Amino acid sequence: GDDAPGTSAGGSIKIGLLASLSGTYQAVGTEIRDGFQLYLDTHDGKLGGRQVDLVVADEGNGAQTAVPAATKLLKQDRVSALTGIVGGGSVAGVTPVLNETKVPLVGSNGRPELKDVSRIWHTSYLSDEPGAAIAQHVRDNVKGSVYAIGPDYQGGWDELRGFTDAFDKIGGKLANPDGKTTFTPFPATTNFLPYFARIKASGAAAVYTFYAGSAAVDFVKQYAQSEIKDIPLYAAGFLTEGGVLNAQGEAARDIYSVLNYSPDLDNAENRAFVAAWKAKHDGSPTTYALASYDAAAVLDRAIGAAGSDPTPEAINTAIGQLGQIASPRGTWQFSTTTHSPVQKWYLRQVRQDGRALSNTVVGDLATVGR
Amino acid sequence: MIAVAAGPNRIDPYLIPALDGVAYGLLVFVAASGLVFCFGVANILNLAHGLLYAIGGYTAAAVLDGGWASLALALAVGVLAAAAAGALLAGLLTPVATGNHLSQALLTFGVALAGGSLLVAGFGPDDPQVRVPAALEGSVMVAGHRYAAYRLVFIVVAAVLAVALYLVVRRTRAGMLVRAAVDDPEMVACLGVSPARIRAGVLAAAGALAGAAGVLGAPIIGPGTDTADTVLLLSLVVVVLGGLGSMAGTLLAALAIGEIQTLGVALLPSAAPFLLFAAMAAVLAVRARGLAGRWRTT
Amino acid sequence: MTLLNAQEISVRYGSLAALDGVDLCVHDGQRHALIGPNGAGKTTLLNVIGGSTRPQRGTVRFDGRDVGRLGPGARARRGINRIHQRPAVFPTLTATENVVVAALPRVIARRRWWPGGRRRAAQHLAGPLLEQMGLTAVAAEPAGHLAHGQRRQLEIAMALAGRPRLLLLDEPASGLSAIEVGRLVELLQALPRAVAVLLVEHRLDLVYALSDTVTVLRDGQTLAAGTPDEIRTSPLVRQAYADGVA
Amino acid sequence: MADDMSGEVIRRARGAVAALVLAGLVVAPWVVDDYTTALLARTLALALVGVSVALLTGVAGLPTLGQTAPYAAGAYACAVVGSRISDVGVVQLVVAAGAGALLAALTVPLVVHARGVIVLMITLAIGELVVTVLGRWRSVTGGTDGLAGIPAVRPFWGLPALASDQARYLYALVVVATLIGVVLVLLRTRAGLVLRAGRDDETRLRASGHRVALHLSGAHIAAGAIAGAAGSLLVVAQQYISPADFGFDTSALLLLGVVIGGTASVGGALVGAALVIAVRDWLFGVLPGYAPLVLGALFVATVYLLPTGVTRARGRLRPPAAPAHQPTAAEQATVPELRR
Amino acid sequence: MLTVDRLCAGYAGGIVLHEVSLRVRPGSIQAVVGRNGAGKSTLVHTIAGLVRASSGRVEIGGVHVAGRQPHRIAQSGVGLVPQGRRVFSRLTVAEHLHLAAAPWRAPTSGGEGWTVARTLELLPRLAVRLRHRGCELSGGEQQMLAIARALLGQPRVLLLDEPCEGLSPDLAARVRELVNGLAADGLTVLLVEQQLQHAIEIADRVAVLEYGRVVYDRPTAEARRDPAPLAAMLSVAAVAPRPANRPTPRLWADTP
Ligand SMILES: Nc1ncnc2c1ncn2[C@@H]1O[C@H](COP(=O)(O)OP(=O)(O)OP(=O)(O)O)[C@@H](O)[C@H]1O
Ligand SMILES: Nc1ncnc2c1ncn2[C@@H]1O[C@H](COP(=O)(O)OP(=O)(O)OP(=O)(O)O)[C@@H](O)[C@H]1O
Ligand SMILES: [Mg+2]
Ligand SMILES: [Mg+2]
Repeated sequence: GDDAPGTSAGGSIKIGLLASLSGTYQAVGTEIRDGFQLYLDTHDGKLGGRQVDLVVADEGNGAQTAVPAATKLLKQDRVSALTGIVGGGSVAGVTPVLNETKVPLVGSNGRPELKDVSRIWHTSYLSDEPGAAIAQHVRDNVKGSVYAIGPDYQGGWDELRGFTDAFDKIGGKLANPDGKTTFTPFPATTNFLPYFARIKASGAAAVYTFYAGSAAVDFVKQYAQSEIKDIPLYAAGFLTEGGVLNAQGEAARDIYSVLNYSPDLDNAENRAFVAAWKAKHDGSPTTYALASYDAAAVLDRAIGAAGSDPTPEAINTAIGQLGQIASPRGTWQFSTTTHSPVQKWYLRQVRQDGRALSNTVVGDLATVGR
Repeated sequence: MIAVAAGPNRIDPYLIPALDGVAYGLLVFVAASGLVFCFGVANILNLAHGLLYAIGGYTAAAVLDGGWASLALALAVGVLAAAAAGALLAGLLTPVATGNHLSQALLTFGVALAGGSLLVAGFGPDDPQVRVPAALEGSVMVAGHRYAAYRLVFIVVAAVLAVALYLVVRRTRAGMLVRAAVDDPEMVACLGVSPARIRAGVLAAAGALAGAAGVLGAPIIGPGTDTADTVLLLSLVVVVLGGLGSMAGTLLAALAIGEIQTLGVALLPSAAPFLLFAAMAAVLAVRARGLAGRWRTT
Repeated sequence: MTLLNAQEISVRYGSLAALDGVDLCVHDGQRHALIGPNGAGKTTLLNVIGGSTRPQRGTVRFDGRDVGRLGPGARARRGINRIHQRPAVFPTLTATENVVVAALPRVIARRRWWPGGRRRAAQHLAGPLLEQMGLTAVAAEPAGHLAHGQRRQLEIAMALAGRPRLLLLDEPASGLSAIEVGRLVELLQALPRAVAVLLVEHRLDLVYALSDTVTVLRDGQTLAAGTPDEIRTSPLVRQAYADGVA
Repeated sequence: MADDMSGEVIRRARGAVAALVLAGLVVAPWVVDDYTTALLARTLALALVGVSVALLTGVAGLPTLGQTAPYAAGAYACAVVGSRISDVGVVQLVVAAGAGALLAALTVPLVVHARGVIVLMITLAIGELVVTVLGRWRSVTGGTDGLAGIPAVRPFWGLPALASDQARYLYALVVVATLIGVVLVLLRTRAGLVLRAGRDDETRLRASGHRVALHLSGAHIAAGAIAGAAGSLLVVAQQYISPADFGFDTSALLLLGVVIGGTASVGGALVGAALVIAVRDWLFGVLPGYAPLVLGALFVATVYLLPTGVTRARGRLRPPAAPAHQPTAAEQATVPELRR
Repeated sequence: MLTVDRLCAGYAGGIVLHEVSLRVRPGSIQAVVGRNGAGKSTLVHTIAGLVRASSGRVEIGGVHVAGRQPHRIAQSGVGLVPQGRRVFSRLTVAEHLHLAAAPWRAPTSGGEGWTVARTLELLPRLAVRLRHRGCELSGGEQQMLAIARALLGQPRVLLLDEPCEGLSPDLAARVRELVNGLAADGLTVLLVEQQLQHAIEIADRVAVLEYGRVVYDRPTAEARRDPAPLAAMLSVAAVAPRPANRPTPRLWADTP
C-alpha cells in the first residue's frame, strides 16, 4: 500500500529517535532516550491518541555516523517525525536529508546555527542562552574581572560567546589577558593545570566556563586541587549536570551554574515527572531527559492537532501553532524565529542534599529566547 | 635591569606548568609502560592497550573507598584482571604471525572496540567516582604554589618502573628471549623455548603494567567512555616517539609530551590544538630522514 | 685505464677498525679478487665502494669522478652493481620480476615514453638471464620460495641485469652446488671485457681460476697484492689464514 | 603446472565475481530502496578512499592513517567550488583531485623517508592536524558544525542536476569505476612493480639504482588525488560535510577495511573498505547501542575467517595443499646438457 | 638415533620431499648433498619441526617426533645450525651465548658439556666480539655464532645445514675436524654440504637428494672406492678452463 509515511491504518504512528547510544556522548544519549520513553510509558505509549512505533537509531560520536542512521530512519522506516540528536554537528548533517524527505525534527539537545528552521524545532535551548542568562548575575555579584574559558569547538564558542557578549554589554570586564575567551583543545585537553596557572596570573575574581562530559569531570576535579580553588566558579549548567556530578564528588561543591531546569523545581508537572523518573531510574532526571520528555509532549499535542491524517507536513504545521507548553521546567513556548524555547533560566548551586550533592536552585535568572 | 626586575613575574606563571609537565609526562610514561613493553620491546602491536588500562581504572573506581587498604586491594585486583585480559588477548592472537602489524591491529582493535563497549555496559556510561586515600587527595605547596599531591606520586612510580623495565629487558634471560623472539621466533623455538609462551608472557606482563597504571592513574586520567582511546593514543605517541623499545628514549618522549601539553600550552596558547601532533610529525619526520641519510648495509 | 680507485679507505666501528687505510684499484675489464680471513673487512670494502657505508676517511673515484658523496642508487645508475653476502632479493616478486626490477634503471627501450614500454624491454632481458643462471624452471616462483642457492643465483642475474661496468660479487659461489659453481665460472668467464669484476671469495680455487689480480686483506689492512700465482705461493697469505683460525 | 592451473582458475573466478559485482552495482538502485541506495553512494566514496589507502599501504608499503587529509581537502574544495563557482561535476572532481594531490604533495617531505609504524604515526598526526584546521577555519569550512546547503551537482555541462538518490549513486559509480580502471592500468606499468619491490626490500631496490623516494612521492601524490576525488563524491552523496567525516575513526576503519581486503589488492581494498563502512553505518541504524560491540566482534572473527593477514608463517607449517611438485621435462632436460 | 622414514613434506606450493628415508646411527655422520633446490634444507627443517611433515616418521632416540612443536623437538636434544645463519640481529654475542647455554642439560653424549668458555676457545674470534650485536658481525663471524649457539644447547643430534658457508678455508677445516671429534664422542650428526670432497672427508655415509628423493645413500668408504657414480650424479666437473671466444650475453649487445 502507498500509505503516507509513518502512519498506518491502525492509527499508529512511527517516530524516529536518534541519540548517541554508544561512544563519548553515550551518557547524554541514554538520558534522551529514557526521557522520551518515560513520556510514552506515562501516556499509554501513545502520542496524539495514536500508538507510537518508536524506531531508535544510534547517533554515535557525530555526523559521520548520525547521517546514515538518520537516513535509515527517514528513508527506510519513513518516520513521521524525528527527535533526539545529541550533537549540533549531527543536526547540521541530518538537515539535508530532512529537507529532502520533508519530515520535521523536534530536537532535544544540540542546535547548530541554521539558515532555514522551517522544519526544525528544539525543546532545549540555543547554545548562547545560558551565558546570556547568567551574565547579569555575575556582573552584580563578582567584584572584579571574570576569566572566561571553554572548549574549542562550536558548542564551546557559542556558549562562551553568549556569556561574553552579554557580559560585555552590561559593562563587565574579562580577566583574560587579550580580552578574549581562552579556548582549550577539545577533546584532547585532559590536563587543565597550565590554564589554571594563567587564570591565577590574570588576577581574576571569578571564572565562567562551559564543559560537559569527561572534560567537565577533569576540569572540576583539577580546579578543586589547584591554586585557584578559592576563586568562585560559574558555569553553564552542564558542568555539573547528571552523572558528571557524581564523578566529581566533593570537588564540585559550591559551583554556581545556570540551567533551564533543576529536579527540585516546585511545580506540579515537575513533581510528577521526577516521581515517574525516580520510579524507573536511579538518581534525578537531567535537563537532557527533560528536553526529550518535552519533545514527546510537543509531538503529543502536535499529532493530536494534526487531525485524522497526521502527515509530517501536518505535524510540522501543528507544532508551529502550539503556543504555551506546560512543562516540568515551567511554562515555555517556541520562538517564532528560531524555533527554540522562550524559557526561564535558573541559578543553581551544588549543595549537600541528604547523602549526596545536588544542584539546588538558588534563584531565578532571566527569561531568554528570541 | 628591567629584564631582571620583570624576571620572577614572567617566569612564575610557568613554574607550575613546568613542574606539572614533568609529573604529567611521567604519568603518561606509566600509562604507556605496558605498550612500551609489548610493542616497543616485543613488537606486538596491541591496540587494546587502552582497554587494559581502562580495566585497571574501572577496578579502581569500584574498589577504592578512600583507605590505604583499598588502594592495595585495587592494585592487586586491577593487575590480575588486566594481566588475565592480556593473556586472553595472547590466546586470540595465536594465529596471527609475529611482526604482522596490520593483522595484529585488526584483531586488537576489534577486541578494544568490543571490550570497551562491554566495560561501559557493565559500569554504565557515566564516569565513575574515584576516591583516593585522603592523605593523597589534597594539595601541597610547591615554591609558593598549590599543587595536587597525588600527581607527585608519579615521579616515584615512573622512576621505579623505568629502571625495572630496563633491567628486566636488558639483563634477564626472559628479556633476552623476548628480544630474540622479535628477530626470529623460529630460532628461539630451536633453542627449546616456545615462542607462543613468550608471546603470552609478554601480553600478560603488558596487561599487568597497564592494569597497575590504570589503578594508579584513575584519579587523573579517570575511567570513562573515552579513557581507552585517550590512553592508547598518548601511549602510541610516546612509544613511537621514544624510538620503539629504548627506555631512555621513551622516558624522554613522555617528558616531552608532558611539557608540550603543559608548558607549551601555557607559552603558546593559540597554537595549543596543533602543538602535540605538529611536534610529533616534525620529530618523527626529521628522525626518519636521518635514518634514511645513513645508508643501511645489507 | 683505471675504473675504480679507492684511496686510503678507513672505516671504524667504535674502537674497531674494520678498514684501516686500504687502497684498491680496479682497471677497465679487470677481474680483481679480494680475499682474506673472516672479519678482514672484505664486505666492508665492498659496502664502501657500493655506497652503502660511508668511510670515515678516504676517497672513492669511479670512472675518473669522485663518487664518495653518492648513495648506492646513484652509483648503481653509474654502473656499480653488486650481490650481497647474504642474498638480497624481493621475496614477494617472482624471479622474473626481480630481474625486471633490477634491469629497469638502465634498460634501453625504444618506446620508453609509452606506458609499460620500459617494462617490456626489461622483460625481454629477464628470460635469457634466468636461463643462463639455470633458473628457468622457477622463473614464476616468488623469490621468497626459492632455496638459498637459487636466491644467490637470482641475485647474480639481477646484478647482471643492471648492465654493470663494475660488478661487485660477495662470495658468489658459497652455497652453490658443484653444477651451479661450474655454471657461474662459465658465466663470469664469458662476461664481456667491458665489465670489470671485484670478487670476494673464500674458495681459493675459484679465485685463482677467475682473477687477474688478487688483494689480500687482514684486520682491515692490505696484506699483499699481486697475481694469483704470486699470492698462491706467498707464505704470508697462508699465515694470515692460519692466524684467522687461531 | 598445477600451480599455474589453479592460479588460472582463481584468476578466472575472480574476474567472474568482479563482473557479477559490477553488474549488481549497476542494477542496484532499481532493486533496493532509497536508503540503501544512499548508503551505497556514500560507501562508494569511502571505498575509493580505501583504494588510495591500499595503494599506499599495500603497494607502496606506507601504511597510512592520514588519507582522510587529502580526502577532506578534496571534499572541502569541492564544496566551496560547488557553492560558489560551478555545479559541474567534472570541474568539481578535477578541483577536488587537485586539492588532494596538492595536500599530499605538501606532506611528501614528512612521509617518504619514514617507514612502518612511523608512517602510521606521522600520517595520523597529519590527519589530526587537518581536522583541527578544518574545525577552526570557520569562514571557509563552517567550523565543527560543517558545511551544509551545497547545491546539487550536474555531472557535465548541459546535463540536469542530480536530484535523486539513484542519480547520485550512479554518478558515484561511474566515477569510481573510471578511477579504479585508471589505477589498475597504472599498476601494470613499471611503477607498480617498482613500488611492490620497494615494499619488499627498499635497500635492495636502491642498490639496483632506483630512486626510491621519487617513486614513493609519486605514489603518495597519486593516492592523494584519488582520495581528493573521493572527497568530491562524498559531497555529492551527502550534500553536507563536517570535520567529523574525516576524523580518526574513519581513517582507522578504512585501514582495517583495507587489511581485511588484503592490503595489496585494489579490488580487495575496495570491497573491504566498503564492507566495513557499510556494516558500521548499517549497524548504527539497526542495533542502536551495540554497534561497536558487534563491529569489534566482527573484526576479531575476520582474522579467523579470512586467510588474508593471518600468518604466512603458518603457511610453512601447514601441510601442502597442492598436488606434488613434479620436475618438468624442461627441468630434466637441462641436467644432461650440463653434464657434458 | 635419528631415523627418517618415508618422510614427505613441503610448502603451500607443493610437496618438496618425497618419501625420504635415512638412518643415522648414534655417533655417526650422515652427509646429504644435492643440487640447489633439491630439498636439503627442507629435510633439515622438517626434522627440526620448522616445516610440518605431511606424512612419514621422524624418530629421535626411538621417539616419534614429527608433528611436534619445534621447541619440543629442540628440548629432546636436537641442535640446529641453519642455513643463512639466522643469528638474532639485536642481541649481542654475549647475549646469544647466555641464551643458548643450557648447562642443566645432560652434556653431549660421551664428551664433557659445552660451556661458553669452551666455545669461545674453539672460536676465538667471537671472544673479541662479545659486545657486538648479531647484525654487526661479518658473515663468517655470524656463522661461527650460529655454530656456537647450537653447541651450547648440549645437543644429542646436530643438524648442520652448510655450516662452513662463508668460513675461511682453514676455519672450515677446523670445524669439520670438530664435528668429526664430536661424532667420535657419540654425537649424531646430519651434515648438509655442497662440496662433495669435504663431505666425504668426514662423513660415514653420504646421501644424494635429487628433486626431493634420495637417489644415492652409501657408506663413504664405498664412495671413495668408486667415486664415479656419485660424481656423475653431481656432475663435479673441474673448474673449466677459460674459453677463448664465447658469445657475449645479449645484455651488452646494445651497448654503444
Ligand atoms: N655495523 C657494524 N658495526 C660494528 N662492527 C662491524 C659492523 N660491520 C662490520 N663490523 C666488523 O668489521 C669487521 C669486518 O667485517 P666484514 O663484514 O667486512 O668482514 P669480511 O671480511 O667480509 O668477513 P667474512 O669473510 O666473515 O664475511 C668485522 O670484525 C665485523 O665484526
Ligand atoms: N618457503 C617456501 N615456500 C615454498 N617453496 C619453498 C620454500 N622454501 C623452499 N621452497 C622450495 O623447496 C625446494 C627445496 O628447497 P630447499 O631450500 O630445501 O633446497 P636446498 O636443497 O636446501 O637448496 P640450497 O642448496 O640452495 O640450499 C625448492 O624448490 C624451493 O623453491
Ligand atoms: Mg663478508
Ligand atoms: Mg639449503
